[in-house]
Formats: sequence, structure tokens, C-alpha cells
Amino acid sequence: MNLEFTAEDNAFRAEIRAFLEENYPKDITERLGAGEEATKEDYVRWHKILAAKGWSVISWPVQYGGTGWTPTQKYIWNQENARIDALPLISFGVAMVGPVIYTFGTPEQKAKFLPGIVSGDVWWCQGYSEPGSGSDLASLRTRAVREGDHYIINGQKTWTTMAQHADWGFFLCRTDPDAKKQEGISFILVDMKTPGVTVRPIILLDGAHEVNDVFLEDVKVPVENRVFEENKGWTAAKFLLAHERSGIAGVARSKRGIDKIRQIAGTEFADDGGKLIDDANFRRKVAELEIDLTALEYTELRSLAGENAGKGPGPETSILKIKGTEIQQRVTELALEAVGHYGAPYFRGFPNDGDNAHPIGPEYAHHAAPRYFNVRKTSIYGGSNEIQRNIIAKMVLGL
Amino acid sequence: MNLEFTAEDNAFRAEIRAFLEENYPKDITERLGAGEEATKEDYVRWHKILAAKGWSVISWPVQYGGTGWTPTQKYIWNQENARIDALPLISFGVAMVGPVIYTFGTPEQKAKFLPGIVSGDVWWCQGYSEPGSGSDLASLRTRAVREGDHYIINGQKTWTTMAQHADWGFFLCRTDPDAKKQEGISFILVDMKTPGVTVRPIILLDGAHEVNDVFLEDVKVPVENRVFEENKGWTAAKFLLAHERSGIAGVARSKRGIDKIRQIAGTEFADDGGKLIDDANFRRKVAELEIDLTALEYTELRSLAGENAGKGPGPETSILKIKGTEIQQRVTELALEAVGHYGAPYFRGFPNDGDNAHPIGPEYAHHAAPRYFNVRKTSIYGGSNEIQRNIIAKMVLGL
Amino acid sequence: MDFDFTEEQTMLRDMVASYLSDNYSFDARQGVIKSGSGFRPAVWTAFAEELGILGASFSEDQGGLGGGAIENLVVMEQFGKALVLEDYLGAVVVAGGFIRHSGWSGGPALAEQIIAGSAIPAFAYAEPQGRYNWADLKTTAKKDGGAYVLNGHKAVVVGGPNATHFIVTARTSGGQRDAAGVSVFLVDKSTKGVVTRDYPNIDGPTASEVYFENVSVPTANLIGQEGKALPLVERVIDEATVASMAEACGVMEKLHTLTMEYTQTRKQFGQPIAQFQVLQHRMVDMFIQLQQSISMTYMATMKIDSEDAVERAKAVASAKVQVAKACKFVGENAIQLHGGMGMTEEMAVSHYFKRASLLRYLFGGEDHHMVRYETLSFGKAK
Amino acid sequence: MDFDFTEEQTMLRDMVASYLSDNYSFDARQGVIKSGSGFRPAVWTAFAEELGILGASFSEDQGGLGGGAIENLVVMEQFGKALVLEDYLGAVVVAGGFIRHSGWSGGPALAEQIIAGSAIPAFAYAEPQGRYNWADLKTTAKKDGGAYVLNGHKAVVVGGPNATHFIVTARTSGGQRDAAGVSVFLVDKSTKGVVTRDYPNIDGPTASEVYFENVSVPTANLIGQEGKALPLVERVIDEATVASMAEACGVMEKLHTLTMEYTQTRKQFGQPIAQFQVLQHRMVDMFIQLQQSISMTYMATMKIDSEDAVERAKAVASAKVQVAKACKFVGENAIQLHGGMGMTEEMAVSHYFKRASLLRYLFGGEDHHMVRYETLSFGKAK
Repeated sequence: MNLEFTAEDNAFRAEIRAFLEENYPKDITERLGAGEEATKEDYVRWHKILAAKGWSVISWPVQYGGTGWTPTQKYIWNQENARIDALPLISFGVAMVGPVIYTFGTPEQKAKFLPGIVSGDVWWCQGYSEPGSGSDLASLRTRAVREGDHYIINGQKTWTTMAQHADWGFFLCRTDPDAKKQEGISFILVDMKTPGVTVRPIILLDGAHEVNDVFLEDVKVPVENRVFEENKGWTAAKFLLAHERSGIAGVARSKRGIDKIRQIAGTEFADDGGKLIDDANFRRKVAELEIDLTALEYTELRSLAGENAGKGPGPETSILKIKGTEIQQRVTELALEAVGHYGAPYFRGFPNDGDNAHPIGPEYAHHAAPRYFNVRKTSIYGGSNEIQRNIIAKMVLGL
Repeated sequence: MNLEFTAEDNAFRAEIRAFLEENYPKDITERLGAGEEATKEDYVRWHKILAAKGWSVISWPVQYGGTGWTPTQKYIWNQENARIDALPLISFGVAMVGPVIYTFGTPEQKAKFLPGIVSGDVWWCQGYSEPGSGSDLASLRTRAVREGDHYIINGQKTWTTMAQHADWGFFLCRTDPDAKKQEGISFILVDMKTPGVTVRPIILLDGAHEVNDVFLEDVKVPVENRVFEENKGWTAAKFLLAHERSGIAGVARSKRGIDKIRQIAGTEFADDGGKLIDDANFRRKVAELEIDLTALEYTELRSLAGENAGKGPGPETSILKIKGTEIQQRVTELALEAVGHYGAPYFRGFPNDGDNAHPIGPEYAHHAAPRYFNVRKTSIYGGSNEIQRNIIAKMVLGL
Repeated sequence: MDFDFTEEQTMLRDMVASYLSDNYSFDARQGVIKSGSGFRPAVWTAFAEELGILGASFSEDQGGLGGGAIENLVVMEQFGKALVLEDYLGAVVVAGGFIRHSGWSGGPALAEQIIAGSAIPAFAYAEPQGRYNWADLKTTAKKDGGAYVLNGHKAVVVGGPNATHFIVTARTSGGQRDAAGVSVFLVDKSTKGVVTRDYPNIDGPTASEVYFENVSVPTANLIGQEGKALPLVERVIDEATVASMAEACGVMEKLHTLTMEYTQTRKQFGQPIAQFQVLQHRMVDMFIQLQQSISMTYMATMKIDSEDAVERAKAVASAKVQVAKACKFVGENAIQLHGGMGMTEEMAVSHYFKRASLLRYLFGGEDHHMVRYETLSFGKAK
Repeated sequence: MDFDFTEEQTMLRDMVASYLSDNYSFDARQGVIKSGSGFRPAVWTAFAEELGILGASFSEDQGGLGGGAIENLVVMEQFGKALVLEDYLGAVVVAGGFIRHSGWSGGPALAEQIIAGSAIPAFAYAEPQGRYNWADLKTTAKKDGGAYVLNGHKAVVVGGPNATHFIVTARTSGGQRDAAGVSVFLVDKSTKGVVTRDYPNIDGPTASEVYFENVSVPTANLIGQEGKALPLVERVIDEATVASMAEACGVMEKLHTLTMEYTQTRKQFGQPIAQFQVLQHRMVDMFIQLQQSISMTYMATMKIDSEDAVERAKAVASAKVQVAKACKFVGENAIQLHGGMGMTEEMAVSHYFKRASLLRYLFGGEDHHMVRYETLSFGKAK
């Protein structure tokens, strides 16, 4: 039992740090630091830089473009990325459909779809949730009816993140309506430009357009776009759901969030005219957050040690999801508290008329409230924290 | 809407205060203040003083010995009793079986049993819970079989508080084993000296002997000791359960508990050598407790105002139970924290060898830990706080 | 001791509720916001004329209905339920409070205009550096002949875009955070040198940054005594805090109701999610928080007229601690139990949540008021 | 970076677990307590001879097995699971720590006796007035020729009744709470003037009030430097705190397991109560608290040998905050989920709860360590 990184690990860290220092676009850092949102172009640009280095799909098998890094190396990679607040790659291709295709796909599917994911040329989206099926995913109703060598798809998907940018989507569709819930579902890849596919924005409570409804009306898709056997799509879906949870703790990013709060609180004044960071209440909350985050960090490290020893991520990763999202939410709540009165003004879409003589609060306050509102989603999506507790009760505790 | 008491209320309060000042036994105050436990004799003595004044069964109808006080007057009575930490009367006769008898009993039963309750000559205990039936009371299995003009009772009751002192007990027994759960139960009064009744102590985790197992083996009881109709005892039981919850918030007593904590913390030192009551953490906890208690107090007052307006105590009194017990538990926890190292020594049954030159901590510390342990029961008995939440969900929210 | 509303108060409540039900649907409200405004003149006119509520809490000799804090509670609770955007709090509760407690000679005239709906004051008290310390003022008022000259910057003045006047706290003497030297002025918005920069707040109402650039204000517009107005300001803000808690109770009641309705409709795993025990208990805990908040708001409302400043302040502080915590708990859980739907702009619940989140911090959140309570209850921290 | 135990550590754990399973049943433990004792000589002899664990954390040149903090963690976790009464913490962890870090010339001899089981030191550090400030000492040691003369009163010395020696903190100079002037002594319990008053603690172990009445202690028994021992004391108490957290993890694991077993057996409303979702989630939250506590205890154990006193102290303080909170949450909920049965003396769960409750506060609870963490992380409060 020891906490030391090996000399190899440290050398690896130095290499990563140097690469990021040299290659991560400074202008993205600046714009996002000022509260702007990342554009599609930002994501693609960074993806292509990583692809050029061979680091765009680090967790994949080497034969498909992966790095062969150890879990510890991946952990270091994540830490170093978080340290500079690097954009994460969009997960739908890299972390979701890619692994499904290289695990379950035909040689033709691998040849057709994997290169575009590795290179960043193809943007993917995920068609899982439906209006009636949230946590109860298997109750989905979108139908794909076989007609010759095509499926005709009809139905509605929702919460489809960044579908407005997507070239392709992977959709769970019911191919056998008479089968029991989890059976009779197929995993189908759809070109988003196919006639009958309509993407409609859902605006979130903070004004953000991240997610969409996707309507599918007589969408004609070749049968060769189905991954894995017909009616066996749930196998691929489950595989993906387990995959999706790794890294969900978000420790490194929450650490950066706390760093920013410390900075803000070093600028803001408390009621007594001292700095907010010296206010007993405020620093108590920061300290509690730091301690809880340390507990989460070491719980993740123990889980990582298990992975290093060859055990896959198990259902106990639900703990990381629960505590990780709770902490993310508290980080944004504390940021909102820190900015005081200037949490109220709403800047999204508000014309910046350039009246610098009469500013509306400090720049760091502009997105505090929207973020607090927006991250409520983290304890809801990907299986709500209530569902995660059900999973632990059943799968870990055996209740 | 106003918080003022009327001139009549204030005069009433003065009368109560003067009475208590003059009549409450000073030696009981002293012994209990020093951490001793109240004896049966203490309870009976105080009961008889109140009975002499006509105040032993204040909530009963006047015809049976009650006072006719308004809810506000009863509230004042409770406040003033708590103010001097007066012993509460044991509830099994006064608050439980008494109301059942005057509500459901025959004239003969009223004549036979009520006077002993009013006077304090007869000590009652309650035979409800059984080893297999806690929150699920109606699943009880103790049998009463009719033989001529007697019942023969067999079974086991548990958690029977102060049964070691009891002259009489009221027992729920199954008289029709074929009926559905709540049906087929009868409410039967049993002389505890009847052959076949055995009382066995249950020692609690703090070492206290408050509760008992009661074994009933071929206990022969005259049919005229059954209250209300045969197989309809659940009606009386339900009536009693609703009755039992009033006053359960314990606001006045928790206030006294906080006062004592403030006193202790005014004596104890903090880490920095100042008084504990000036320690930021400690006073934060006291303040939180005070505020939560105020919220409970005004919630109880709103409920009381409803009663004054003629509405009976409804299922929303479950709120008072939940918050009241949580606060009681926090009060004892804070007292334990306040005494520091001296929370550990265990005094129950420990021979006081009178070595005053070498004391084991201050007197106020001697019972801090036992009380913290003991009051865990308050969120368990009388319907656990989980059951109370079920009740609110169903009866108040209609879920 | 009673917790009942009088017949008049009950009628007031029913009248407001009925008006809002007819004229203040969620869609209509969202339309106003989308139009870039937080104010409908017709609604304000109705408040003044049709409902007469702008005068409900003013004394009868000022042309009001002779009510007070309880009337404000009744109105604000209904406003909370309908997420009313218009700034009754600043224009009536705050302005009315200053008129009532200051003995200011201009009070009756202003009261008349407020009641008629022709004057709509907004309260300019917060400053960028000052957080919740009402004495922390960089805005200055310097006497110059028959006028005061104001300079400074007031932050997030709610209702600013549609106000006719500002009630402004400013320093006439002393250091930046001294208790002495605080004064209050009525400033006509059209006065030269008053610069406003307007924007929407994230919960719907609009607000302004207000800059005073050598603004000349007649001495007759000094409200209360020069340099000695801090107790007056604190008292009025306590009244406003209590009124905002009543609004919060209305908001939370809706959050709770909407959540109960949604969970009884939404099905997962073959049953309404309201059948899951964990969600039931969560809704019970939301209900308990709501009930405790109502109790504390009533308590503070009834104690707000106490002449004992310590009792009054303790009542308000302790109530706000409860209400602020409840705003967080009820708001966050309402969203959680609505799942993804609660995250969307189209669902009313998300707007109630945003309002609850900002009401939590208005005039200071649980931390500010906890420290205040502790200081009142135990003396200053050592 | 790894979180695995070595083969030797795993063997140690299994050996201790196996011994306790055979010799330390709950009933046997209760019998010892009822007999008025908190110590079985045969058990201690087995620790020394059969298991050899008293030397597990001593260096090899002192006759030990060359282990350290991890070995103490392994032993203490098992002791927690079996609610071992005997004071390994004082006799081995604390005494071993003082020997290791002080360079005291008497160390090797004492170590030899401890490992053999013939010396059993107890740690006399707390004072009635001092709470968790280890420098707050009224006990004095005055140099007088070749000896120190000790006077004072030590509170709740766990293991006192069966100890052979006391390790005593005393003031050789300075004011009552000065950092300078703290010294440490080994005092043979049989020395004239050592007065003890013994009693059981509520969680099972026994303790003593220890009075020093003009007790003469040879200068050779001074551990560490005269007047400069506070950092030494703090370091050893940090080590003891970490070891006590390992015990707490063992206690909490049992609390959680017992609760899962009970709720799967106990039926209400026709089903095991473990089927109620609210109770399932409660047990999940208990499990999460347990896992986070284990993670933090491992972290603190691995950082305890750091020469960076700040890093070490932050690690211990943050871990204890987590573990103390978990002791409360897991303990209280274990009782709650056991219902009335959990309240009884006959059920093991109530004894684990009592132990968890006292471990929560041992060497300071969450408040003490939170303040400590804050001071280390932000500087002294202003």
C-alpha cells in the first residue's frame, strides 16, 4: 500500500504536461475562461490535434487506434487535462458507439465507422431516451420495421445531447414488438441527414441548448447499419451503460472548480469587509467540500487500483456517480453564493453593449447561476442518483 | 393573527406557576437534577398532589375528573411544567387507557377503573407490541380464547414500559384467529397479579430497565374486563394511537435541554481555553437547534390553533413526532459533545465510593452518554419516524 | 393567540388569487419575459385600481386600507404562487416601510402616488462590494446648499427598469462601513446624472445597475435623519425580508404541489413514480420544510412590528435561516423528482426553482442570518 | 500507487481474525465486562506469544516485525470488528510511537517489554479542562535533583486499570496552554503518589482517573526533549488517531453487516424490511459512508509517515472529519433500522453503536478536526 507514483508514471506525466502545454489552443482557454461556451469547432479542432498525436481514443484497443495506457496512465492523463481545464472530447463517438462497434460490429462496420471517430471527422449522437422512458430505458417504443434490406424507423427520441451538430446517431429501436421489455430491441446506426429525421431543440432552464428531441418519421436505414444481432441490441446498450460510468466522479474538474471558488472568494468581500475566503462560514463550506472530494478521490483511486489489478469497473462505480455529482452540484452552489448579488443578472443572449464604464458585475459572476441550475442534471441523467442507489442495493449489497 | 396571550391566559399562567412553585416536591427536583432516575414513589407522590388539586387528568371530560381547560391553557400548563422540569405523569393510565375506558367502556368499567387512574392509586401498563409485530402492530398473535365467562390468554408482549411497577395492564389480544389482520382483535384489561402473568426485564443499551417482556400463560380474565365489542378492539387501539401523539413534539422540554447545554457550555472550556459557549462551532450547533426548535414550536402552535378552532389533532401531528424526536436526539448529542472526555465513564451501578477528593468528572457529565443512547428510542417507538413519513405520505399528501 | 386571518384578509387573498388565476397564467408570464420586459403596465394598473392592493398595507390616513405586515404576507404569498414579476416588494413593502417608520414629510404625498400606481419606487441599497452589510456604502451624498449631491453605483436594483423613483442608501459621513453616517434619499429617476443599465434577472424580473453621477437631490427628499438612518434601513429590510419569505412560501407550495402532481402522472417500471417509497418520503420532507417555513414566516410577520429591535431581528433571522434552507431543499428536490422534464424551460417547475434559488439569497441567505442570530443570541463571536 | 496489502499483512489480518473468531465471541466479551474488567490476561499473553502482534509495528532491531502504521491498521480493523477491549492503542500504537520518534534511550528496553507483554503502558494525556488541546496542561513536572516531581490530574485514561506504566504529558515550563514547556514522561504505576480511580467506560473498556501527588520520576524517564515535546505528542496522537480510525472502520463494517442481516430477517407487513426502498437506500448511504471512511483511513495511514508535518496533519484531520461523521451516521442508522431490538443490551449492534459513538470523539470529533484542517488549509481564522 503506497501512494507514490513510479518513475515511469512521473515521466509519463511530464510528457503529457509538455504536450498539453504546447498543443492545447490558448484561445480556447481564454474564451472559455471568460465564460463563453465551447462551439462545435472548438471540440473538433482539439479532437483533430489529439488524433494527429494518436491520443484521441486513448482507452481503445491499440489495433483500432488506442494507446495501450495503463489505468494509472489514463488517470494521469485525466488529471493533467483537468489541470488546464482542457475541453473533454465529446463522448458519443469516442466513449460510446466506438467501443460498441469494435466490440460487436462486423469488419465492414469497423472499417466504415471507426476511422471517422478516431479522426474527429464524424460527430455522433445517442438515441436512447424517449419521452415515456427515462430511468426505465427498456420500455422504449420507437419501432424499426424490416422491409427487405432496410428498416423503416418511426418514433421519438429525447434528451439527445448535441444532436444539432450530429452527422450520425446510434438508436435503440424495437424490432420485435411482441417480445418482453429488454428483448426485441436492436442497435441501429442512422445517418442524421436521412429524410424523416428532424431535430428540435429543447431549451434548458438556464437557457442552454444542449439537448434535443429527435423525431423519426419513416426513416429508411439499410440493414447493414444494425450492430450485433437483431433483437439483441440490449446487450450492446448494457455494455455501453457500464462503460459510460467510468470517470464520472469528475474529481479533477471539481478540484479546479474549488480552486476557482477560492480565487473568487479571495476577491469578493464578506459582510465584515474582509475577504470572503476569510469568512468562517464560507471557508467551512470550502473545507467540507475539499474533504468530501478527497474521500471521493481516494475511493476512486481504490477502484482504479482494482482495475489495475485486472478487475473491470463494477457496480460500485455507482458510488462515484452519486458522490461525484453531489460534489459538482455543491461546487456550483458555492460559486453562486460567492458572487452575492451578481448571481441574479442573466447574460445569455443579453446584448453586450460594450458599456465598459458601467459593468454588470465581475466576469466570473456571469455564469454562476446558470451553472448551478444546469448541473442539477448530473444527478438525473445517466441513471438518476436514486437509480444508482437501487443498483448498489441490488448489485453490491445483494438486498 | 397574533401571538399575544389574553389577560385570562396570563392570569391562568400565574396561577399555575404559583401552584407548581408551592407544591412540586423540591427534593425530587434536587435528586433528578443530580442525574438520579425517578422512582415509582416519585411518580405516585406527584400524581397524588395533582389529584388532590383536581389536575391529574387535565384533558379528560369534566364529568370524569378533567379540568375543562382550553387547548391554550393546556399548552400553558405544559410549558410551566417543563419550565421547572416537573415529572410528567405516567401516560398509560392518564393518557391511554383512561380515555379508552371513558370513550368505549361500560358504566361499570368506568366506575371500577377511572377513579384509580385519577387518584394515582393504580399503575397501568400497555400490552401492544409483540416480538413479531412492531410497526406492523395488527400482526399480533397473542390469543384470548373464550371459555364461559372468561378469556384464557396466551402469548407474549414486549417493550412493555414500566410493567415492573404495574397493577393493571391493557392488552390487545386476538379473539378471532380466522379474521383478517385488524379484525378479530379485542381490548382486554388484565390484573397483573393474575396467575400466569410473568414480567421479565429488558435491559437497554444504556443499562436502563424501563421496558419488559410480559409472558401470558393461561391467564384467566373475566369477560367483563373486555372494553368495547369483541373483535372490535382495533377501534380502541387506533383511537389510542391517535391520542398518544399529542404533545409528542416535546418543545418545552427540549428548550430546557438547550438551556442546560448552554449552562454546561458556560462551564466547560473549548480548545482555545475560552468557554465552550463562545466556540464558533459549538454555538452554531446550539443556534441551529434553537432555530429548528422555534420552527417546531410554531408548527405546533398552528396545530394547536386548529384544535382551539375545534379541529382534532390530525395525521399532520406526525410532523411533530418526526421533528420533535430528531430535536430531542440532537439535544442529547450536543450535551454529550459538550462534556468532552467525561462522556465516556459509565456510572450506572458503579459504586460511588465517596472519594470526593478524586472525582470522575463533573456531575452534569454522568448521564450525557446514556441519555444520548437512550433517546435513540424516540424515533423508533410509537411508530418509527419512517412509519410517520408513510402516514404523512398517505394520509396528508394522498400519495 | 391565534393564527387565523381576518375575514378582510381572507377576502384580500381570494381576490388576488382570483385575479392572478385569470390574468397571470404561466404562458402569459413567459410571454412578458420573452418580450424583454418584467412588467405589464395593465397589471400594475389593475393592482392599483381593480384590486386596490397597492394600498392594502398603508394606513387609512394615507389613503390605504389600514393593513400592514399581514396584508403584505397575504399578497406576497399569492404572488409567489403565480411568480409575479412586478416589483410589489420595492414599490409597496419597502417604500411603504420607509414612509411609515421615518416620519418623513414627503411620505403622505408619495404614499398617495404609490397607492394610485403612479409612483413606482425601486430600492437601491446593494453595492458591488457590500454583500449583505447594509452599512457598507461607497455611494456618497454630499450636502451642497439646498441639495445633496449623490455619487456611486448601486448593484442589481430589482424593478429598476420600470421604476419611477429610487430609494437610495448613501453615506453622508463616516467610513465605508460605519454605522453612523447612513442616510436615505428618494431620487426621481429622471434626475440628471442617474444612469441605468437594465437587464433581466435569471428568475424573470428585470433589474438595473444604477449609477449616480453628480446627481442633485433636494434636501426635502432626505428620508429619516441625516446620518442616523441605519436602524431605519435595517427595520425596513427586515420587513422586506419577511415579505419575501411569504413569497417564498408561495413558491415552495407550488414546487411541492407540482412535484406531487408530476410524480403521480409519470410512470416508470410500470407504476407512477409517486409509488416509490424513497420519493414519497422525499415529498414528505419537502412538505415538512414547507410547513416549518410557513410557521416561521407567520411568527416573523407577527413579531415584525415589535418595538424591541432585538426580538424583531432574532425573529426575522431565525425565520430566514429556515426559509433559505427550505428554498434549497424544496427547490432542488422538485427538480430531481421531475427528472429531465424539470430541467426544461417549458416546464413551470424550473421557473419556480429559479425563483426559490434567488429568494434564498435575497437580503442574505442562511449563513448571513445564522451569524446574525448567533450575534443576537450569544453576543459577538470572540 | 497501490492499495493492496502485502502477503505478510494479509497473513497478519487472517491470523488476528481467526484468533478473535475463536477466542473473542460477543458473549465472552460481555462476560468480561460483567465481571467488572476490561482485560483478560490470557488474551494479552496470546497477543504477545501466540500471535506476536504486540511487536508487529516495532522495528526489527527492537525485536519487532518491522511493520508500522499499516500493520497497526490491519490489527485495529480486526479489533474493531470484534470490539476488543484490551488497550492495544495505548500500549502498542502510542507507546511504540513515542519510542520510534523520540530517540529516547529507554526506548529499546521498554519496547522489548511491550513486545513480550510484560509492560503495558497507558496514555495519560487528557485533562479535565483541556478538551482536545494537547498543550493545555495543568499537570506539572518540576525538576528536583535527579528526578522530576509530578503533580496533576489526568482524565479518562483508557486502559489505566490494567496498565503497568503511564505515559504522561506534563508541563515543565510556560503557561497553561503554551506550546513550549510540554514534556513527556514514563511513570511506573507503582510509584508512590500515583493514585488511580478505576471505572468502566460505557462502551466496554475500563479507564482511570489518574492523580499524581508529588510523584518522583527519574530523569531517565523523560521521553524526548524537555519542554519541546509538543510536536512529538502531536505526531504520536496523529498516529493513534489513524489507528483508531481503522478500528472505527472495523466497527462500522460490522454495524453495516449486522443491519443488512437483521433487515433481511425481520419481517413487517408481510415482507423482510430490507425490501423497503427507504431502508435500502439508507443502507446504501451507510455503505457509502463506510467506503469513504476506509478510503480516507488508507490515505491517512499512507501519509502518516510523511516528514511534512502539515501534509500529515491535513491528512489525519480530513480523514477524521469523514470517519467521525460516518460513525454518527452509520451508528445511529444501524440502531434505527434494528428498531426496538437495537436498543437492547443483548444485541451486539448496540455495543458496536456505543463504541462507534465514542470513537467518533476520541482525539477530537469532526468539529475539532475541521477547525484543524481549516487552519492548515486557509491559515488561522480572522
